[in-house]
Amino acid sequence: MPDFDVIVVGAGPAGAAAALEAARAGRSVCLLERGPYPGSKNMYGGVIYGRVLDTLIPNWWEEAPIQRWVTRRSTMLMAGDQAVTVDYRCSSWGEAPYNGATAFRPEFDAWLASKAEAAGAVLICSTTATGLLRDGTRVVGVRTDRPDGDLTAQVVICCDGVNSFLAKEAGLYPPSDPANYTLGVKETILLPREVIDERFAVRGDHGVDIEILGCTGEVPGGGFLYTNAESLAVGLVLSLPKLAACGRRPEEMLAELKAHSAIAPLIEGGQVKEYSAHVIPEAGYKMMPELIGDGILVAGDAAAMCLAAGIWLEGVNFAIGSGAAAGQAAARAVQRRDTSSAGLQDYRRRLDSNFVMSDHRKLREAPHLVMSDLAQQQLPRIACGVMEQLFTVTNPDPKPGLRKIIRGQMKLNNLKLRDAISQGMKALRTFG
Amino acid sequence: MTEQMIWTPLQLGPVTVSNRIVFSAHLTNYAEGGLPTEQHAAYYAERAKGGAGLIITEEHSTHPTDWPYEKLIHGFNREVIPGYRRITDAVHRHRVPIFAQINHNGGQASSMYSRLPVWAPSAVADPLFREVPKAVNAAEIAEIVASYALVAGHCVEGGFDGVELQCSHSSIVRGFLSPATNLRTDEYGGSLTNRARILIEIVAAVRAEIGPELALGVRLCGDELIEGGTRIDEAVEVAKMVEATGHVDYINTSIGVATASLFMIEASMHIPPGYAMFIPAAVRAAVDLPVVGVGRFKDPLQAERALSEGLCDLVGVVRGQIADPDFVRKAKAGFTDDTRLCLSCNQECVGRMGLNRWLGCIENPRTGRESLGVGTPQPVTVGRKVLVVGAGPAGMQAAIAAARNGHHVTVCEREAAAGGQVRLAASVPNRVEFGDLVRNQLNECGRLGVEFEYGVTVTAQEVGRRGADSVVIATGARPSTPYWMPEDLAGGSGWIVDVRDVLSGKAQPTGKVLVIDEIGFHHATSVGELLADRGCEVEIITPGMVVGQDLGITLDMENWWIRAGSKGILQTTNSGVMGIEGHTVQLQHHPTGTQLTREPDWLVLALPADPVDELYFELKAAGVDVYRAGDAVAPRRAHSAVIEGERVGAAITSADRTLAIR
Amino acid sequence: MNPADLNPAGLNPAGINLVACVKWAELRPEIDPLHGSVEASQRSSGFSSSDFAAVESALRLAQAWSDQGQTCGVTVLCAGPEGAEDSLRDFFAVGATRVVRVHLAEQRSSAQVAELLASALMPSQLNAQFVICGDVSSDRGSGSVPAYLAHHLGMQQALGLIGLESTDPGSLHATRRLDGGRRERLLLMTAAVISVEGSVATLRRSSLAATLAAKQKTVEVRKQQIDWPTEVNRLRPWRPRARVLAPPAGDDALSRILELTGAQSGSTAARTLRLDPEQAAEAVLEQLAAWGYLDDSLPT
Amino acid sequence: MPRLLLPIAPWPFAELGILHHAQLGENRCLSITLSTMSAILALVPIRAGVLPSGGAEVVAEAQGRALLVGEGATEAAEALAGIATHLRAWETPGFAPGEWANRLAPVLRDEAVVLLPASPDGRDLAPRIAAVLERPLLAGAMEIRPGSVSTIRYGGRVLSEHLVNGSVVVTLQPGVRGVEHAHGSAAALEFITPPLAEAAVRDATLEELLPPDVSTMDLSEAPRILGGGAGLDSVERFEQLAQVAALLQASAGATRVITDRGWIAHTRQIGTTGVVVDPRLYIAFGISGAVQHTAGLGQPDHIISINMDEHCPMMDLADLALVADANETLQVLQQRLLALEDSQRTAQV
Ligand SMILES: Cc1cc2nc3c(=O)[nH]c(=O)nc-3n(C[C@H](O)[C@H](O)[C@H](O)COP(=O)(O)OP(=O)(O)OC[C@H]3O[C@@H](n4cnc5c(N)ncnc54)[C@H](O)[C@@H]3O)c2cc1C
Ligand SMILES: Cc1cc2nc3c(=O)[nH]c(=O)nc-3n(C[C@H](O)[C@H](O)[C@H](O)COP(=O)(O)OP(=O)(O)OC[C@H]3O[C@@H](n4cnc5c(N)ncnc54)[C@H](O)[C@@H]3O)c2cc1C
Ligand SMILES: Cc1cc2nc3c(=O)[nH]c(=O)nc-3n(C[C@H](O)[C@H](O)[C@H](O)COP(=O)(O)OP(=O)(O)OC[C@H]3O[C@@H](n4cnc5c(N)ncnc54)[C@H](O)[C@@H]3O)c2cc1C
Ligand SMILES: Cc1cc2nc3c(=O)[nH]c(=O)nc-3n(C[C@H](O)[C@H](O)[C@H](O)COP(=O)(O)O)c2cc1C
Ligand code: SF4
Ligand code: SF4
Repeated sequence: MPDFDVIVVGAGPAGAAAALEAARAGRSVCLLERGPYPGSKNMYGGVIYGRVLDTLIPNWWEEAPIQRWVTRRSTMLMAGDQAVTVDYRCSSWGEAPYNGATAFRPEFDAWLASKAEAAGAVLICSTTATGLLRDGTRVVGVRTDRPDGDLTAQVVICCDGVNSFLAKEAGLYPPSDPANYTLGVKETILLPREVIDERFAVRGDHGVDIEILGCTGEVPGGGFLYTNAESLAVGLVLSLPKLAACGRRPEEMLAELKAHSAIAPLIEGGQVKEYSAHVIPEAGYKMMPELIGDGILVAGDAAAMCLAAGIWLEGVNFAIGSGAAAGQAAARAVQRRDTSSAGLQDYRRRLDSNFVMSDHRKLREAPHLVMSDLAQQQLPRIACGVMEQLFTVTNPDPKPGLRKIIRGQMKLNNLKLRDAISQGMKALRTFG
Repeated sequence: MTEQMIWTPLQLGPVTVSNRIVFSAHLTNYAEGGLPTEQHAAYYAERAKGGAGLIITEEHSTHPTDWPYEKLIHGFNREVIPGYRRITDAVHRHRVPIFAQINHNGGQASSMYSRLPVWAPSAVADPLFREVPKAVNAAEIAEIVASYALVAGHCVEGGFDGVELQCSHSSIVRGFLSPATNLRTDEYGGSLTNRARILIEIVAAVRAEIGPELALGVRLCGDELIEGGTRIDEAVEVAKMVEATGHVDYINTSIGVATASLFMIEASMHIPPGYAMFIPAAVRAAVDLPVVGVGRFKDPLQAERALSEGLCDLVGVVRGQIADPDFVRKAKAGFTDDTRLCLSCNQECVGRMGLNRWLGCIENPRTGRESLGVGTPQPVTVGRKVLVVGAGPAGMQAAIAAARNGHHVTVCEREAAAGGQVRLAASVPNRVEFGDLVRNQLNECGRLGVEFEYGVTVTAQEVGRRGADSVVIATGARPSTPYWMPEDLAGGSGWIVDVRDVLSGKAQPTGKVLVIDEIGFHHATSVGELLADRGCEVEIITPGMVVGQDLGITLDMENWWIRAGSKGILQTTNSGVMGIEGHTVQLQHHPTGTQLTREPDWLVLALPADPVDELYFELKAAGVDVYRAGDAVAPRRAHSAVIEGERVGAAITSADRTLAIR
Repeated sequence: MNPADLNPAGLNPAGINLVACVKWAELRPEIDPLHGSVEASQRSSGFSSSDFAAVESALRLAQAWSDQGQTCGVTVLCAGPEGAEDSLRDFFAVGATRVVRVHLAEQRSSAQVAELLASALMPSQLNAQFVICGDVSSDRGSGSVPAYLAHHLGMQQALGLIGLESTDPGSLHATRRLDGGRRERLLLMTAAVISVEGSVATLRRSSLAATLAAKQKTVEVRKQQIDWPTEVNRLRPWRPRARVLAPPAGDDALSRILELTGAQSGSTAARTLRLDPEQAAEAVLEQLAAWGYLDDSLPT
Repeated sequence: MPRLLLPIAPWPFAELGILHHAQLGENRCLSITLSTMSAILALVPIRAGVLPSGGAEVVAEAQGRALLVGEGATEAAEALAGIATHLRAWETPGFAPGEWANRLAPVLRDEAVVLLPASPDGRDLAPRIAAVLERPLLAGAMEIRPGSVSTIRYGGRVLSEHLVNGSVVVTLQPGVRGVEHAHGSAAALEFITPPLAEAAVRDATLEELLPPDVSTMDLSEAPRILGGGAGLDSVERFEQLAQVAALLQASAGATRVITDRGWIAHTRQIGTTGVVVDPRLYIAFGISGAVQHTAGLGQPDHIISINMDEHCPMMDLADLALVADANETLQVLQQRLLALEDSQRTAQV
C-alpha cells in the first residue's frame, strides 16, 4: 500500500494547482517543496495572468495576494539612445474579473499552496526530491534528501520547475539543448507608491507592464519593467548560449538598460533591493518532453510549458493550467486503478482541450521569431530610424516621403524586402 | 567595520534623508550676475546622483547690504527663482532633498560690490575686510528679519525642501551671538538671551513663511577661536534655545570664523581628523534635534564611526564629495576603496574661492565643469594603442582619460613606483594625504585596465620598438640650475642641492641649512620642517613678502607659522641669492639693497624647475603622434598636470574614423 | 529512549527530564528605520539557531545518557502564540518526546516569560532536571530568561555556553564565553539551567517518516491566567547615545587652536638607542621584562 | 486619551508620561522616580582583578558609586582611577550568581537603580539580583535618563523606551556610553562581606579559567599589540610578526600601507579607517606614525618603536625608540623568544 495516492514534487504554481485538484478529488496527496515554504526561492518577472484561476478558485481576485492590476501594457523598441513605444491602456483590466496582475511569488505561491493544504494535501517543506523510485519502468514514488526519505505513491507529478531532473530521470526528456534556454535576470527597485503612480501615470492599484526589444545588444533577448505596489521589477531575458559566447556579464547589460534614456527617468532615485537570476525554458512547444509515463506526469516549467522568449513572459498561467490538469488526471487514474501511462492519458486530453496546448502549439514558432535577427536587431533599428527621420524637421529641405524613409532604413539595416515579407507572413501565421 | 548607521534614513522634520551623508553648504563662485546658473544645477545634480543623502546649497544673500564677494547669489532678488527651480528639479530627479542656505554676512563683508555700508550689530571692523560697519538700529534689525523671510519665500517657490540659516562662521547672526562683535546695550546685546534674540526672531519669521512642509535648520558655530568670542558652552545654550522654539528641525555645526580663523573651518591636511567633533557631540548631548558634524570627513568608515559613537546624527562631507561626487554610491556598493579621496590640500576648492574663481578640484577635472561635460566618456569606435611616458599625475590622468574612452593604454615609468614628484612631496611629515592623489589615480587606472611598466626609461628607440599609435609625454620636471650656481657644484652633488634631492634621500643635510624659497608653496616649507625635525638649524629665505606665499590661499599659513615657530625655523623675506663665494651665500634684501651673507653647511633650493621635454621634441620631429602634459610642458603644480593629462587623454581620437557610424 | 518506558504523562519519575526552551520570535524583522516600528510576519518568525542548538543539545545529552542506561526524556517548551504550533510540531520529528506550548499571545518581559515557563517546569509539572535554552533571543536579546529560571527553580546556571560535554548521566562540563576573549570551564550537576550559543550544535534533520508522523502529533497547550501589566514601552529607531568629547580647554583662542591642531605637539621619545638588530632585540626583551610583560602568562 | 503636544517632541516623553499615568494603578512596584532618586549604584563583577567589558562605563554612569564583587578588587579599583568616587568591594572567589544575588540583596535593597554591565558575568548576574529584589530588570540599556531607560532591541536596530517609576535593575550595553578619559587617583576602597544568606543556592563549579586566544581575538579588545608597517619587507615577515606576537601573548596589527597590499587582513588595520585599539602595550615595527595610524592607537601605557628613521612621529611617541632594522630585529626576537620558551618548557619538566 503506497504512502499516498499522489505525490507532487515542487510547490510552485504548477505543483500547488496539481495538489489542489487531486486533493479536491478526494485523493491523499503529498506536496513536497525544497524551500522552507512555497515560493521562498521562486523568482520571475512579475506578472501573473489570472484567467486560468477562474475555474480553480472562484473569485480568486478577492483573496489572491497581488501587487497591482495591469491596466497598461507597453511594447518598446529600442535602438541606440532611441525608443519607439506602443502603449495600450484598458481600464476594464482594473476591474473584476481582471486580466493580469503583478505579484510576489513568495506570497502568491504560498497562498496557492495553502489552498491545496486546505483541500487536504499534506505539504512537506525543506524537503528535496532527489530521485524516483521505480518498479521496473513504473514510477512508484520519490526519494528525498531526508533520512529514511523514500515515499511511495501511485502517481508522481513532477512540478519541479525548469531543468526538471525528475522528468529527465524518468527518461521523458530528449537530450537538452542549451539553445532552448534563456537566462532571466531581475532587479527589484524600491520607490514610493506615489512616485510610481506619477511616473507611470497610474492610480490606486493599477499598474504597468513594459516589454522591451532591442535592449540586449548582440545577445538575443528582451527586457521588462513591471510596477509592483512600492517597487519596480526591471530585468532582462537573455539567450544562454549567445550570452556565454559574447563574454559579457548579465548585470552589466542590465545596468545598461537602466541607464537608457527611456528607462532611467522611470527608475531614478530608486534603491536596488535585490538582484536575482533564473533559467527559463524558452523554446516552448518545441522542447516539451513526453508528458506522461507509467505512474508519472510532468507539468509547468518542468514540462517546458513556458512562453519566455524576449518580450514574452508567460509561465505561471501555463503552470497552473497544466498542474490542475495533471492533478485531475492523476486523481481520476487513481480512482480507476490504472495509473499506467495509458491510464494517465487523460492528462494529455485535458491539455489539448484547453489553452495550454493550443497556445503552445500555435505559438511554437514564436520564440524563434522573437529571437531572430529581424526582431532583435533590424526591427528596432528600423522603427527608431523611421521615427527619427519622420519627426526630424529638416527645413528648408522638404520632408522625404514615408515610403522612401522606410525603404532607406531597411537598406541601411540590410533588410531585403523579400525577407521582410516572408518573415511577416511567418509572423502572421504564428500569431494568427 | 561594516557601515550601518550611515545608511539609515532619518527624518529632519518633514523631510526624510535616505542616508546620513550631507553635502553641506559651500561657496562655488558659479553664480553669474547674482543668479544661479546651469553649472550650479549640474554640480548639485551630480552629487545627488552620486547618492548624497542631503544637499545644502551655497549661501544666498538675504539683503542688498550683503555682497562680500562678487559671485554671491542674490536671494533677495525674485529673479533667482527660475534658477532655483533649475537646481531643485535637477536634484529632485535623483530623489535627493535639497535645502538652501540663506545668510546675511553682516560685518564680515565690504562695501566694494554693494556700494552700501556694511551692516553689523556693532561698529566692530572685521579683521579681514578691515571695514567699519554700520551698527544697525531696531528698524534695520526688523528689515533683516523680514529679509530672511522674503528669501525663504523665494526658496519655497524655487522648490527647495528646506532652508538652513547660516549663523555660524560668516553671518550677521553670528555677529549678534558673539560677545566679540556684539557690543550693544539694547535688547539685542548683553545677555545671551538678548544676543540670540535676532536668531529666534528670524527662526520664527522663516518658519512662518515656509510653513510646516519645509525643513528648517540652523548652523551654529561651536567655538569661534577668536578672543572673547563664542565658545562651546554658549553654543550649546543657543542650540537649546533654538530647539525650544519648536520651529527648527536640525542643527548643523561648524568651527571658527570665516574671516579670522577660516583655516579651522576648511581644515587642511595638517589638522587632525575629527578635530571639530567635540562641537556636535556637545550639542547632541544637550538637544534631541538631529545634529550634523562636519570637518575633514573623507572616508565613509570614519563617518560611520562618528555616527555610531554618538558624536552626531549626520555627517557633512563637503570636500570629500567635491573630489568624488560618487562618494556615497561607491561606499554603498561596497567599493569604498574606489573613492577618489579628497586630499585636504585646499588648492583648487578653497584656494580658488579667495581668487574669485569657480570651484574646482585638484584631482577631479570634472568638478566645476560638469555642465560642459568635461570627463564624460566619449567612447571611440576603435581604440588606439597609447603609450604614456611618466607615471606622475599628468601621465596617469592622461591614461585614465584615454582608457575611459576605450583606448588601450600602457604607462611606462622610469622609477619603481608611480607618482612622480607627488611621491616626494607627500613624503614629508603631515603631508601623506597629498600622496592619495597617486593612490586614487592608480585605483582608477586599475579599474580601467591601464597597464603599468616600471623601471622602463623610455627613449625614442623604445617608442619605435613598441609601435604605439599615440604617445603622451608626461616626463615632468627636473631641478634647474640658477645662474649663480658655481659650475663645480651643479648637479646636486655638493653642499648645494635641490629639495628633491633631500626628499629622495640623495642628499642628507645636517647642521646649518639655508633653504631658498622662490616657489612660495610647500616645497621649501615642508623640506625646512623635515630638516628641522632631523635636528638641523633651518633658515628659509625668500625674495617674496612671506615664506610660502601661497600657503595663505590653501589655509596652511597659520599652522605653518605655528610649527615654524615651535621648530625654531627662521624666516627671512624680501631677499634673494646674488652669488656664492666659497661657502658663503651672498644675498640681497631687494627693497633696500642691503647685502646679507650666510655661511650654511647646506644650501637647499626650491626654485622654478626645468621641463623634461627632450623626448617630446625628438618624437615630434620623427613624426610620431605625440602629446605633452604637465610639468613637461611647463613646470607648475599638480592640478595643471591633472587637467592637462585629462585634456590630452580625452583628445585622442578613434583609430579609424571611417568606421564611426554616428 | 523508548516512549513505552515513560508513564502516561510522558514522564519517568526515575529518569532525567531534559527540557529545551525555545522562543518563537521574529528572525528577520522588517524594521522601519525611521520610526522604529517592527513589522512582524508569520513567515519571518521562527526559532533562532541557538534555540535549535538547545534542542539538539538536549537530544544529544538524552542519547548519551540513555546509552549509559539512564532513562531520559526530551521536552520542548515554548511560551508563544498559536502561530508557533506548526513549527513546534516539527520538534516531534527530530525526537522530542513532548512538545508543550504555554499560551502567550503577546510580547512579555523576560521576567514574566520566565515565570510562565518556570511554573510549567516545576517538579509537579514537567519536573525538569536540565533546562537548556538558547543563548539570546533575536528580538530582545537579553539572555536573561534562563537566569530567572535558575532562580525560580533553584538550579545551577551556566549561560552563554560555547561548548558542552556530557560525562556521567546527570553531570556535564560546559565552556562559557567570558569577555576579552577569555573562557571558563564549569562543572554542572542535576539540576541546572544552561543556555547555549548557536554554534554549539546544529539541529538534526528529521526522517521523512518522522516528519509525516509529526504532522499527526499534537502540541500540548497550557493556558495560564496572566494578569500582569504589560510593559510600558515604546519603540523608536536606534539612535546612539550622545557622547561628549572634551573640548579644548585653553582660555585664549590660540591655545585652543594649538590643542585642536596639535601643531606644537610632537613629544620626543623618552629613550632613543641606536643599535644593531641583536642588541635591539635584547633591548626590547629587557624593556618588556622591566615592564613586567614577560612573567605573567595571562595578558591583562 | 488626550495627546499632549510639546513644541518639540523628538522623543515621545510627553505621550509616554500620559501612558504611564494610565498604567500607574497596575504597577506593582514602589514608586520612586528616577529624577529624584538618590541612589544609582554600579555593581561590577570582576575576575582576577580585571574589570568586565563595560565595567568602567557603568561606574561612570553611576556617577562613581560602585560595588565590586569578585577577585582582585584592589587591582580593578586602579583601573577606575578618576572614574570611581565611592568604592566598596566584596572579595570573593569565582563567579556565583545565585549566592551573590542572595547575599547582596540586603546591601542593594535601598539602591533605586542597580546597574551592571551587560558583559557575560553582568548579564547573568543581573536577573538573579532582580529576582531576589523582586524588581524589574531592564537588560541591555543604552541610556538611563530621568524617568526612563532605553534598551536595545533587535540587535541594535531599535530602541525600546521604558518608563521607570520604581526601583530597577539595569544592565548597560558595553561600549554605548564610553568613558571620558579621566585622570586622578583611585578612590578609597571599603571592603565589605555581606552576611551569609539563610537559604543556600547552588551554583556551578568553576573548573578552569582559560586565557584568550590572542591570535584570533578582536584587535579592539587586545591588551598587547605588535604593529607592522611599510618598514617590514615581505608577507613572510608578517607571519613572523604574528608568531612573535603570539609568543608575547600579543595580537598583530598593521598600517594601511600593509593592508592595502593585502599582506594582512583589513580587520587588522589600526587607524582612523581601520580598527581603533586601546592596548596597554604597543610595539611598532617599521611604522612612521602617520596621524591616521596613531589616531586609532588609543592610549597605550607602553610604546616601543623600532625604525631606521630616528625622527619619525612613531619614534617621538615611543617610550623606547630603537633605531634599528625592524626586519632583522624581528628575526632575532623570534629566535630569542623561541629559545626562552624552550628553556621554560625544559625547566618545567
Ligand atoms: C526572469 C523570469 C521572468 C518571468 N516572468 C514571468 C511573468 O512575468 N509572468 C509569468 O507568468 N511567468 C513568468 N516567468 C515564468 C514563470 O516564472 C514560470 O513559468 C513558472 O514559475 C513555472 O511554475 P512551476 O510551478 O512550473 O515551476 P517553479 O515556479 O519553478 O516551481 C518549482 C518548485 O519546485 C521546487 N522544487 C524544485 N526541485 C525540487 C525538488 N527536487 N524537490 C522538491 N521541490 C523542488 C522549487 O523550490 C519550486 O518551488 C518568468 C520566469 C523568469 C525566470
Ligand atoms: C617638494 C615638492 C613639493 C610639491 N608640492 C606640491 C603641492 O603641494 N601642490 C602641488 O600642486 N604641487 C606640488 N608640487 C609640484 C607637483 O608635484 C608637480 O607639479 C607634479 O607632480 C607634476 O606632474 P607631472 O606628471 O607633470 O610630472 P612628474 O610628477 O614629475 O612625473 C613625471 C614622471 O615621469 C617619469 N619619467 C621622466 N622621464 C621618463 C622617461 N624617459 N621614461 C619613463 N619615465 C620617465 C619620472 O620618473 C616621473 O615619475 C611639488 C613638487 C615638489 C618637488
Ligand atoms: C584617508 C586616509 C586614511 C588612512 N587611514 C589609515 C589607517 O586607518 N591606518 C593606517 O595605518 N594608515 C592610514 N592611512 C595611511 C597613513 O596616512 C600612512 O600612509 C600609513 O599609516 C603609513 O604606514 P607605514 O608607517 O607603514 O608606512 P610609511 O609611512 O611608509 O613608513 C614606513 C616606516 O618604516 C621605516 N622603515 C623603512 N625600512 C625600515 C627598516 N628596514 N627597519 C625599520 N624601519 C624601517 C621608515 O623609516 C618609515 O618610518 C590613511 C591615509 C589616508 C589618506
Ligand atoms: C570652498 C568652500 C566654501 C565654503 N563655504 C561655506 C558657506 O558658504 N557656508 C557654510 O556654512 N559653510 C561653508 N563652507 C564650510 C563647509 O560647509 C564645511 O564646514 C567645511 O568644508 C568642512 O567640511 P569638509 O572637511 O568635509 O570639507 C565652505 C567650505 C569650502 C570648502
Ligand atoms: S585623512 Fe581624511 S579621510 Fe582619513 S581620517 Fe583624516 S580626514 Fe578622514
Ligand atoms: S582641491 Fe584638494 S582639498 Fe579641495 S576637494 Fe580637491 S582634493 Fe579636496
